[in-house]
Amino acid sequence: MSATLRVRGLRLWRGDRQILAGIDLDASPGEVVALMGLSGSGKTTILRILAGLERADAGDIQVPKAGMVFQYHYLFEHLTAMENVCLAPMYVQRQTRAQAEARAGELLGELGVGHRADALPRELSGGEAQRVAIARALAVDPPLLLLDEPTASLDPARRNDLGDALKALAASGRTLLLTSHDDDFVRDFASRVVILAGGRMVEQGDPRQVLEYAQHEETRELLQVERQRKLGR
Amino acid sequence: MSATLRVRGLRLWRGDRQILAGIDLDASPGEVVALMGLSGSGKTTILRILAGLERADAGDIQVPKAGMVFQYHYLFEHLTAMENVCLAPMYVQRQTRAQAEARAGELLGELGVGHRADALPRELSGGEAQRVAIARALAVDPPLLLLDEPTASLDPARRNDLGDALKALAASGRTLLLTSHDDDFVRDFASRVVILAGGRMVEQGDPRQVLEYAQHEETRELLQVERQRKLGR
Amino acid sequence: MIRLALLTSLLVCTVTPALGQPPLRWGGDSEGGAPFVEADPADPSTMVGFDVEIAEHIAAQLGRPARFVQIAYASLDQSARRGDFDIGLSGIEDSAGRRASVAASVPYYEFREVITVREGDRDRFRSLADLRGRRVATLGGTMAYDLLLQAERDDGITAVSYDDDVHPYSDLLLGRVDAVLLDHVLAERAMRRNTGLVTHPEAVAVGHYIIIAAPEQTALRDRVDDILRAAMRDGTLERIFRKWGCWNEDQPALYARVLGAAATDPSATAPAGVPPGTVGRAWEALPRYLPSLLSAAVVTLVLSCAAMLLAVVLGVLIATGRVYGDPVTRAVLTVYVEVMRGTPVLLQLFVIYYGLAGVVRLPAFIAALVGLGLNYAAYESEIYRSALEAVPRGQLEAARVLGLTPLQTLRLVRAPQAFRLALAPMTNDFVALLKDSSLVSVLTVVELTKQTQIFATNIGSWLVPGLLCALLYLAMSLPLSHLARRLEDRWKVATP
Amino acid sequence: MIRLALLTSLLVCTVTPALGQPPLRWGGDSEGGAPFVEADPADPSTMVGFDVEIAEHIAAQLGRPARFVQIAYASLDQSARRGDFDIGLSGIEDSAGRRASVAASVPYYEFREVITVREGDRDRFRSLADLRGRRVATLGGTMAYDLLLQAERDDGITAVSYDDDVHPYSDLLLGRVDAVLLDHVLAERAMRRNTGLVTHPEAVAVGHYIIIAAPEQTALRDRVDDILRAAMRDGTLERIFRKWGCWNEDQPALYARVLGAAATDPSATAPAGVPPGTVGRAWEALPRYLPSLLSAAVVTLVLSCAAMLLAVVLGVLIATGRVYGDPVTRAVLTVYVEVMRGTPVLLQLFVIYYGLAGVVRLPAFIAALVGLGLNYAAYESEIYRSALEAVPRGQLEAARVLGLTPLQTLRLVRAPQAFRLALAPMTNDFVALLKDSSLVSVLTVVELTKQTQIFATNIGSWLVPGLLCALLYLAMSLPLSHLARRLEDRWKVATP
Ligand SMILES: Nc1ncnc2c1ncn2[C@@H]1O[C@H](COP(=O)(O)OP(=O)(O)OP(=O)(O)O)[C@@H](O)[C@H]1O
Ligand SMILES: Nc1ncnc2c1ncn2[C@@H]1O[C@H](COP(=O)(O)OP(=O)(O)OP(=O)(O)O)[C@@H](O)[C@H]1O
Ligand SMILES: [Mg+2]
Ligand SMILES: [Mg+2]
Repeated sequence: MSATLRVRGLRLWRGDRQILAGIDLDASPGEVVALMGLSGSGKTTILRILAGLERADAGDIQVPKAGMVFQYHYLFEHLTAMENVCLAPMYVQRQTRAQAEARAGELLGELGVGHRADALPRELSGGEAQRVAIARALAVDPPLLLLDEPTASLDPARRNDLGDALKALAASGRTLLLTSHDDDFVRDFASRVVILAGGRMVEQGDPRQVLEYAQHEETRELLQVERQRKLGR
Repeated sequence: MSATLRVRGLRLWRGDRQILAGIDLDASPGEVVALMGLSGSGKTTILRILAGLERADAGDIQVPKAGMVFQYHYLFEHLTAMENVCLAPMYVQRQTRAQAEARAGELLGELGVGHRADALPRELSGGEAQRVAIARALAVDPPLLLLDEPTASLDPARRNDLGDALKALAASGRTLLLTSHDDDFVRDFASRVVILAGGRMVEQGDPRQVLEYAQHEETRELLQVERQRKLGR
Repeated sequence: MIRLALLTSLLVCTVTPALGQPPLRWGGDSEGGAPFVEADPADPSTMVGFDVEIAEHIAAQLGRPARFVQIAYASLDQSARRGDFDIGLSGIEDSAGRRASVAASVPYYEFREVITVREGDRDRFRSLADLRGRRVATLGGTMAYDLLLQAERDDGITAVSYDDDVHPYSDLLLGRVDAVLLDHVLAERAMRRNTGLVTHPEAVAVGHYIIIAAPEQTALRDRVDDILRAAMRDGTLERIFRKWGCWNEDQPALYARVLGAAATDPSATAPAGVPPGTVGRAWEALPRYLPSLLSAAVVTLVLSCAAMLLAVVLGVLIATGRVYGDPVTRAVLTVYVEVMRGTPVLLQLFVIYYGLAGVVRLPAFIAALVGLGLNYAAYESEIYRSALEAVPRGQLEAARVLGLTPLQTLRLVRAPQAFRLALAPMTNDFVALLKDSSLVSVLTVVELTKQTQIFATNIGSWLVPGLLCALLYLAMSLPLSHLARRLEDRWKVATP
Repeated sequence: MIRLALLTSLLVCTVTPALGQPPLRWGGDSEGGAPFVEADPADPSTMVGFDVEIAEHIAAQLGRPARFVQIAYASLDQSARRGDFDIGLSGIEDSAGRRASVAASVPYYEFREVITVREGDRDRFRSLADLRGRRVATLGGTMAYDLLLQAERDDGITAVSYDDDVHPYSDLLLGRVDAVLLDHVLAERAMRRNTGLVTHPEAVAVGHYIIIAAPEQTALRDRVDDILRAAMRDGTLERIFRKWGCWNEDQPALYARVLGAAATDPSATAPAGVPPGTVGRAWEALPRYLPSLLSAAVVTLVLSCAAMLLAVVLGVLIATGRVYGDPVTRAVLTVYVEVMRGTPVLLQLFVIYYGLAGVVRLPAFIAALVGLGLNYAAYESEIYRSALEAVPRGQLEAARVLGLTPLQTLRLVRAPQAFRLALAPMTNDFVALLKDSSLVSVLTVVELTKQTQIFATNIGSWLVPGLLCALLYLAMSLPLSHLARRLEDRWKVATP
């Protein structure tokens, strides 16, 4: 299976609300694609469908094996940070404990939570947990990585570290699809941005282009372009 | 008890890590104070201590009755959004169900989740849950409101709506203390920013002042000032 | 002087048999006692009684030595079928059911089922119909018990079954029952033993004693019939029954009927007073026992529900105390839980019913309810405590910062979420309690298991009563399991 | 002819008493049987036996009419203390314990405890020491049982206690036990009843029958002593015992000792063969019963642990099948759970032990283990299923996107988190199983409860055995509860 993602005509209803009204989406190795859209517009839902956790009502999906970072970290509550990161490498990839721990130590260190390796999830701060969850997903090194709001709990410094790490991953041939509410982050690190509204993709392209000169009413509303103008930013 | 917050010499260890190394903090009615700091710097811990959920090892605290919005929303899992918001007004403030629901409906509407009033927490998107949690805290209208990363899962539009709502609250005599990683939000809506680093307050003042012309090395690192310069923002 | 006659007959049976003839093994229950079969008090290795003399007379006529085999009364039919003995006689009652399962002789004695009451009730209670709403005792597994079960439906009495023929009469004197129905032989024995009782001479029904053999032993049975008929004609039976004080005017009439009837038609000698098949195979007995089993099941259900209610209420209180209480409260409650949970409930029931009798005399049902409730409360409280402690801390913190009191938090947030976790173990306990409630039969409460035992003892087989009992328990637990599963499914939606 | 003598003595006691004298209520157990006390088969309202004649002789000498009161053998002491009768005699054995709790007469009969074995073992088993590793039977609650308990420690035999004196001998013939120790009166009665047995004449120990009265009735006791001594002198006792075939050369020697001893020193007549206090108050009996109670507790513990292990393993499999299985598997497992949980475990034990006997003949212990295990598996599986389903969905989704197989997810993520929720209900069940395991005594497995019953029957009181039994159960369950609570506390840290 190639690492290329291809989605056509994805539709989903919840009760009588149509959440997804026909989504077309492509992503190739080397790309960092950012999904943006109002809260509740279906970003998480798309990622969950791609990860195989939810079924769409209609649509055509071609998706490589995907790893995922959840909006709420979902760390294994009974395991330490280190154990969380090592679990899949040891049991799915059959690495030795030593191998897995070495790599996990590296990842946790890169993301700035190496000093919390022995903490249980409930002993971690919000941002720490988020970063451990990212490390857990990176540890299995999947061809497609789905990240749901990975920057939500990160301070600007951690955000940039993460952005650099993701860019490097893409450069090494992985495909990355993430959601974010942070236009600065998207502008700095995404290779393409996709704007969702009303269950549809309304606009996509180079982040600088799309975010600075939003064409569509929905995009402008999402980004509060008028307000920002007004405030002189 | 006045709505004024006064904290002196707050200290806290966890094991042999000193999380808080002497925090002094004041906030008066009408203020929107934003706490900023690296992930893991102790912001959530301070709010939890002020809310009475955690005990400091040392320090002097004068705190009015406080409401709190958690970094992870902690909505009551067995109740709908509406019931979550109505619970405290009905049982703590002894409002009738009709009264409580009317006010809850207003709040949910203002925050843009009125259409999800009958959903259970697990049926809400991240941003929706966050907003319901904010509505729940606002419904009891406490003199001091603590908000832990209230903007984390919100899109720019919702973020501005929330900012406006908080400003209005402060104007009506409430004290607001929030944490955030979003310098834009802090700049736009906070009346004062407090920068934490190494368990201490390193800087505070008007957000535009502090965030644009950061004096301290830690603040500059937090805000990635050099990098932003380099990128020309 | 009667002993002399007995010795004579003993001599007869040990002297006459031809050498080399196999002994005639005859089965009877020496616990049945006089005047049927009983170990001779002067020489317990030999038996005395009219059935003994009849057996020995038959053996002598067959030219075989007699050898006694002790068989429990309730097992006589099965033992006959297994061939544990050649012929059985021990006051065995004639019935169509018995005739269908073993080879049965002609009747050799006719008895009357008679009602015994306290002297003061002599005029009030003359028939079963007079005893509506009253408790009437008898020996289980007899025709009399079948009659009482019929009377339960027809006359609205309550049948009480005993395992011996002494306690029905002693409990009658004590007022625990209001009448006893038993055959006149046993009734007369009791009248001699007790004063203050009176037996109405009228027969409620009439029955007969017969001799049984394995079903295939029809040839032997026919020889026995011939010998019995000869003994009726030549006065041997009369002599024996006179000796044991059991001769009366009913017997010549019976003998005339037996001698007159065609030897090839045993049904002509079937008992008169009882509808055919009343004592007999389990399935046939079922309709008669079903009402009492069903009402025993109701006792079980009501007792279990009430005890569970008590256990749940107490369990919630204990769990709350252990989660929210101060250290002293917690220690006390922990001790309660460990002691109640760790020691046998049977013992606790005894303490409550008998041990506390000096302080408070609880009725048996209440004692049973309280005992089971207090015991199960310990188990429930552990389930609730654990479930309460499993509710995520964030939920409690959210309640706290909203200003809910601990009690409100418990009621509105913690308990509802904990209940979901507690539901399956609770259902387990309720289902187990249904069965555990059978322990209260030690406090004289008759519930489903006890009633099943009575049924089984009376028909002499466990198969059908056991099956039925299991089905009834199942019928009680299934709706409960179903309800619990539906509740769980509903709540599953709320799992984050 | 003996009956004539009896009638004479009956006449004596009903004719001689002065009018207006209160009757002498004398207590005995007619179930004890001949030659002690037994209902007259010819007239069950009167009692016959040597104890009867002695009682009536005493009544006659006191100038009071005799009235018999039926008292269960095991309750004679308590009834004496309560004053249910004036004097009690029914083959009551002398012991220091008894002397301490009731007023006791001088001994009036000396018996020998003798060993009976199968004829083939006549030379192998001559003493208790020869019976090392063998099972030796006796009647519970007697001096013989105390001797056997001593021999358990001294000679390494196994004591087997029966509730009557018939089955020890029948089981001896069947090979279920290898010897019976009982007094020579009962042994002789048994020898007459059974062939193929042989009794060694040597006395293992010597004991005495006495008459008891309420502790405060010392005046009456002294009168009884005087009457007994006179009856020893004038040959009345000899005549009675000769009539009942119980006279032997031990008695004149006993009488000489009694008549020679100071009337004021009852201890001089204490039994010779038994150390003082061996039969007696419960606390004194405790040290002798403790070893067998402890080993019964070990049976309970081993059985419960093994059955719980089986239940846990099966329960995990069933729960897994119900959570992960296809609809058919789920339906089948649901039926299993509902049926096993919904029907009485007693019935299931019967089916496994007796019902399956045609297919596979399981040893009692294995059948008990399997029966309890299969039953509890149904309960455990419900607990696990519910706990598995309570694990937050996010945890499972995280495992799935990491590529863990369902089985790995179950093993590494779901089960560890579910176990925490299941721990308290599981502990409940284990503690309950400890007690429930007593049901297996129906399969002839002797565990703690059964052994307690034996103890209680033997000493005639439930108080101490019940207390001890409760303590032993508690001692088994407390460490378990403690462990479970510590595990829970450890895991509580991980609650989000
Ligand atoms: N289990 C569910 N049942 C019903 N509605 C649901 C369920 N899960 C999600 N929804 C609804 O579907 C819509 C899309 O949700 P989704 O989580 O994909 O939004 P999102 O774009 O990720 O929003 P956010 O930025 O707030 O995370 C929301 O309105 C949400 O309330
Ligand atoms: N229960 C606990 N046990 C041990 N350490 C803890 C515990 N809770 C928090 N900590 C540690 O205390 C430090 C401060 O945590 P806190 O949650 O206050 O950080 P924060 O500033 O809110 O970070 P973030 O921006 O990531 O939410 C972190 O390093 C965290 O790992
Ligand atoms: Mg989302
Ligand atoms: Mg935080």
